[in-house]
Amino acid sequence: MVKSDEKILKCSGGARFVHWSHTICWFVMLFSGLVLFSGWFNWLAPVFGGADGADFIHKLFAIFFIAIPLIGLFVKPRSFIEWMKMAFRWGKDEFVFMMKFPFDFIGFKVNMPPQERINAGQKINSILFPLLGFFLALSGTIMWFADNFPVWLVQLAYIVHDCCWIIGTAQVCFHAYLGSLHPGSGESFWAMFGDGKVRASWAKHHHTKWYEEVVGRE
Amino acid sequence: MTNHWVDLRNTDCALIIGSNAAENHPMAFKWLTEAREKRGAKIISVDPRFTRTSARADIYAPMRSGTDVAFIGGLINYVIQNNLYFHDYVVNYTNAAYIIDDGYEFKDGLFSGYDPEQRKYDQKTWAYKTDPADPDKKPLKDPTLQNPRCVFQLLKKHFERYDVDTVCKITGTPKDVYLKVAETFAATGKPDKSGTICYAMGTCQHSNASQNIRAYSILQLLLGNMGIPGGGINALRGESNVQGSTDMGLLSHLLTAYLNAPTNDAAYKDLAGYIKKETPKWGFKTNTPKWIISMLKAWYGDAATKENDYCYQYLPKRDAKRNFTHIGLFEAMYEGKIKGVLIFGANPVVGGPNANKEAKALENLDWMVAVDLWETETSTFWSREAGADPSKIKTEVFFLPACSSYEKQGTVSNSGRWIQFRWKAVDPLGESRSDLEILYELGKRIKEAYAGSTDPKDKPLLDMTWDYPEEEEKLLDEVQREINGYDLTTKKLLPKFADLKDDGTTSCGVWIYCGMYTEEGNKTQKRDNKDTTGIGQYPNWAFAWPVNRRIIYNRCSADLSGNPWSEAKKVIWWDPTKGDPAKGEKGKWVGLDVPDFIATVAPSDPDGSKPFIMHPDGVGGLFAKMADGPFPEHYEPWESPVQNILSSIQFDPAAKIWQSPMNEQGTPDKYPIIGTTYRVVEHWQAGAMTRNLPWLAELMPNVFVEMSEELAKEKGIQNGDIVTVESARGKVTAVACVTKRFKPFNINGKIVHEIGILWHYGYKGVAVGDPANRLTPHIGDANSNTPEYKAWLCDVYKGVK
Amino acid sequence: MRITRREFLKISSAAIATLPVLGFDLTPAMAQIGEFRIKNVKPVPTICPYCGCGCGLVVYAADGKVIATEGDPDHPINQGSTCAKGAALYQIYDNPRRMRKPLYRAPYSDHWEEKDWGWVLDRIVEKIKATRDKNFITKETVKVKDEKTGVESDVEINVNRTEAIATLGGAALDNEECYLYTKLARTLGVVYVEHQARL
Amino acid sequence: MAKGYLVDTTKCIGCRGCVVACKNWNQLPAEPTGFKGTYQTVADFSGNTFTYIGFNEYEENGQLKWYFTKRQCMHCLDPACMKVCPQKAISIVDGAVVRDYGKCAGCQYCASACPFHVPRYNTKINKETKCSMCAERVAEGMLPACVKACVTGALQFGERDELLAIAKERVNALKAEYPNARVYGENDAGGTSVLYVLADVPSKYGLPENPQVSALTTAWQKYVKPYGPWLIALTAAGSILSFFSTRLLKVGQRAHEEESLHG
Repeated sequence: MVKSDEKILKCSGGARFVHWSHTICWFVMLFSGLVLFSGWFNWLAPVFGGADGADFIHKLFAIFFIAIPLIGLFVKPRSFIEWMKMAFRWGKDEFVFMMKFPFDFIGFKVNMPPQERINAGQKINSILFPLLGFFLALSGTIMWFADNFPVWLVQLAYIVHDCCWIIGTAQVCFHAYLGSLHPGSGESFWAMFGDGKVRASWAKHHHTKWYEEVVGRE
Repeated sequence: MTNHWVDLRNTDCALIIGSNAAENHPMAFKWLTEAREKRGAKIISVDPRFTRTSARADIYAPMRSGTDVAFIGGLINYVIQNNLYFHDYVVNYTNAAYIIDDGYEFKDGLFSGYDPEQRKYDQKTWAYKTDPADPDKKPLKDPTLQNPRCVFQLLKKHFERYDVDTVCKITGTPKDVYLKVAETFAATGKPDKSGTICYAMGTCQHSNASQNIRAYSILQLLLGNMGIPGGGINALRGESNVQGSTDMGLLSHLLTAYLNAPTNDAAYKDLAGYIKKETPKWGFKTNTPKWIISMLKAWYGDAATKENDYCYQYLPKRDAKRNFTHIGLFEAMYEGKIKGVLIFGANPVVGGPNANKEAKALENLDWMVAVDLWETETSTFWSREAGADPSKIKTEVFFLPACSSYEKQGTVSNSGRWIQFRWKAVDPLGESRSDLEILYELGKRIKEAYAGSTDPKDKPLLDMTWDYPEEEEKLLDEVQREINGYDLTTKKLLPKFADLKDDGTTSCGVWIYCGMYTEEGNKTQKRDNKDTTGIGQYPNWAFAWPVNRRIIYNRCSADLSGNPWSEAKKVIWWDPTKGDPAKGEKGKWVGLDVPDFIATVAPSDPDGSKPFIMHPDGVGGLFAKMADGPFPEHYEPWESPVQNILSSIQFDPAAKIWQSPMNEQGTPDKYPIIGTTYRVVEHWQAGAMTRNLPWLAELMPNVFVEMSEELAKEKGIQNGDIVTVESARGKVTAVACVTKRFKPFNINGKIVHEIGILWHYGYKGVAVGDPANRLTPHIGDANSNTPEYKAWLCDVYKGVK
Repeated sequence: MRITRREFLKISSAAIATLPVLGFDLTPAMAQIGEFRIKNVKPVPTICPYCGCGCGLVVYAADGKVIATEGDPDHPINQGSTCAKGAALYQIYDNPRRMRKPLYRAPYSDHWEEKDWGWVLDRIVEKIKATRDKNFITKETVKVKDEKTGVESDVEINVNRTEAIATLGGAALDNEECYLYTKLARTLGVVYVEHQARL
Repeated sequence: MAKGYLVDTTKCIGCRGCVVACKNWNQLPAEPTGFKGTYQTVADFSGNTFTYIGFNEYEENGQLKWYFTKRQCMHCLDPACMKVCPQKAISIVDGAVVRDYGKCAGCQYCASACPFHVPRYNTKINKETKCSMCAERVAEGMLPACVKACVTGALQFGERDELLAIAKERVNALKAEYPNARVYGENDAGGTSVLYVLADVPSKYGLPENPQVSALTTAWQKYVKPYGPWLIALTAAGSILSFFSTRLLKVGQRAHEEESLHG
């Protein structure tokens, strides 16, 4: 029996490392990328040592961006597979959660169906980010080594790259907000930020299925 | 070149044969393009394959390698049969009217006087007929050209056999194309039209090369194209100073300025004998004594006196019976007779014929000195990289780093005989030195080594003038002055070669260069680029030998009365108002060039209409003594896949055949394909000067062999495949360039394939590849011994075997 | 954005001058914008070392280094133009493959040794002298046939030659160099004097 | 009035003097190549190759044709590269489309936008590179390096209008012999400062018949770039809205009270 203020592990050290290092990559690349994206953001350029520097930093972090998940995948392939399995495991609870979510989003009290270790919204996030990351990396590589690819592919890569980062960044807005400032998310945020653990009582409320799995039915 | 580069813009038709001018002499195309733009000139490209020149030509005529005499012979016949020749010019300015000795005849490919054992002609019967009663032995002439024994009729008869059908059967040229060429070029026989023949190594590198050029001259004389703007026969020369180096006499049979080198023939026993043998009775060459004595005075200074024949005996006399030319040299080296060699910027392991043999010959040397900017295949012939075993090669090799053309100063003579000064821009790289300094140092040290010797054989070295100033700039200046020559009584520089004397009071290293550096200054440095003539002569740019004349034989541009044949093609003319009556002059030759004539000899004077003053007859030789006949005759190359259909004589009867090891003759059953070699614009000669430059290596990185799609299909070769070309003498691996631009030839009903391979490559440099000359034979032209690089037999197959 | 060339040059150099915050060096970019590096450099005229056209080229050199080469616009033959070879003149000088020191390969050795000029020249002269002295023909007797009588007789003539030494090359040398070369070779008694004009 | 080049392919002898002169002036290193069965050993532009000669051979009615095409930046009158460049590093200077290397970030957008696919990436300096019509030479009164090098006058430099007139005259003269002769670049790709005199259709010279900015690039430039980022703004706004509505407007505050206390 777990006490309500006892803590249980939600995010492993590896996951936390990948999450935060990727977060850093994302923002560095977002801002350096903005310099490359449009002259509107030229005021950002001096931060990186000019547009050139922005290009350099962007490519440098792109290497980390690609390497970090690959290393994670290499070191702990099973946890990745489990994560993915979970993300793609959708049942009635998940759909109901998503349907009720907009009300929750603007602050109505709604009774959410029980969720797994990650809720349906987080599942979407878990699917979307690896997918976008993959396409960003792929299109980025094509753009980086453009001379080695057919022109149409490079042209397509630009569209893909831009769509991906735009969608991704939009999603980041939600994710960041929901994961930190949105009521009830603080626990998870601090877990991700700190030792990865959440209070059992919080878990029971927010991720009932997972809680039950870990702690057992009461 | 009888004319010069810029003069090409004055032409109405350019026949480019044996040359790929667009690649190897792009400036020819600069001016031909202008001629086409401005005057509607036609450009004809005759070549075994469609080249970059052909791409810009109005007519492209394919021609099998080694059939130039047939091709031009057919044009000569066309011009005569259709009365397209320039009648007045031919009658008066050539030996067409001269009557030939009764003993002369031509039968089945052989001229009279042939000795099959010696493979030599006795040329006695190739002479003008004279009236026995005439004490001057003046040749008999028939200005009507009707006498069947006159040169014109003999010429006509000789070339009658070269009818269009026969010619096309030999050359493989489609008949309609051939006729178009004939019609277009023959149109220049009009007085107001000029046609030029541009040729290069495609003409010269054959066993009957000299006769190829003879054929060009005959055609040009018939059309009246010699000595006029936009005319002439123009050898497009391949090296920046091959003209100058030849002027300086770097050939076994020459001294400076085309004075023949003496041999051990008894006629050359002493100076008097030399002068007697070398001085004709008429013409400008009657000045030969002045030239040779002035040269000896330049070389041996005060030691050269009238009493000692001006040191004439110091000159080496080669064995008249042996061959000292390039092939002969390497044959002797192969036999171990040559112990040491000094090589100045040459690379025979890539550029020499039968390169395998020439590389092998180098192993027999005791020592070699190589002076170059780069390591070459020749200077490293002993290395493992070359495929040799260094531990078995005794040769001591010295490599002296030479500096490049803009790290020193000096002059070079271009193909149009312009002697141009090159200024120094930077100091020599590293420890490299100019060849001038190296030669000076060598000479100085040799003289020191022999100092005090009393052996008569060393006397020439002790007497040789070599007291030049050591400082680079002064050394060059002094050598230039010596080349130009001095009046030794006043110590003043001579203004022109007409001032040379045969009494030892003048010195002149190279008589044709006299006038390049006078008391007025160094004329090779002149840079006034205003064209005061309107025909692009640029008389105040640099100095052209002889006497700054830009168009040789320009007396031909005026008629018998001294007026230009046409306003459009005028160069010089007789002006009766310009003479100085005080000196008894009736007038003067004036015009757009320095007259190639005695300026004050009036057209009405005796010999006033003999325009070829360098020739003993004063007229152009349609009939002329050559080793292999007075008229050009077609013979097949040494290696040919077909029989000669014009006569039973297959091969040039006077060409020297070397019966020696490593020089097998290939037969058509084993080697059915004609092979030829050539160059590309991106590389130069044996390649050291370009294969070492990354920008040029990038453009032409590998050796390739061009072949027709038909041959490639037959041999299962795809474009870009690695293939092997094999001849009786060696093998070469190259990349296949399968192209529409090469087509099989239909030779008298038989399909004959030809391939072409670049010869620039070797294993040293950025761009590397096999030297194509491993395939070529040691066989030379009957007159000049220039190797037959351009037509030999081979086979080609896919892959490396 | 349409500006004049001169303005453009100013603007771009100003753009380059902005200080990089993170200290990335932008100088390679400057080289690419093509500052007019031959400004105030006097061109030295020369003649192309390749084919026989005799085109004029100019060399821009400063501080003992070649900085550019191109065609000589004043030259009547090429009027500033160059083919691929003439255009590559620059790399004859700026080239690590150029030989900078005299080298010597001893008999049976498989490598070069660097030597100084004095040593190689003396050694070459030694070789020339030894070979010449050992293989010199001073006189020869040849047969002469009297044209009138047909009688053959012997005549002794001075031939002063050595057939053991040969010289090759020279078409890439200057006239003055060729002149000293021919004078020295003939006076040594060398008859195997050949060069590219034969080929 | 602006400057331009005229490339008269009927005068070009394919000597590649222009190619080396370009490398010489721009101090561009050689790149490793190999002979693959065509004289066009330098097959395409690269970060170190601003110009090259295309070699194309044809046989028609027994007549051989060997076309040489000097390729370089076309210097469009309305350059796509200039439009897509986020750094505004590309500008038109007296007809020449010139890149300011101080601004170029090496993002390579221009390369894919170019209807002739001319700009290429130079890894060493991390910039897109291409022909600048030798802006710095022209500013000093010299000819562009390639034009100066041209042996036969196939390359001419001058005012575009005048060159266009010359080109048209030349094409008229060629028409009799070459019915397909035409001027290329007058209106192609919206007009280019580099004009060609062609004796045959452009494709035979390796030139695009109908050079256009690709639809992908247009879509990207016209829609994705200007409108896409609004999505971010939208989500950010949504999040802010949620923040306010959940916290400040206190809608359903009680529901989360419990957790908030813990949070």
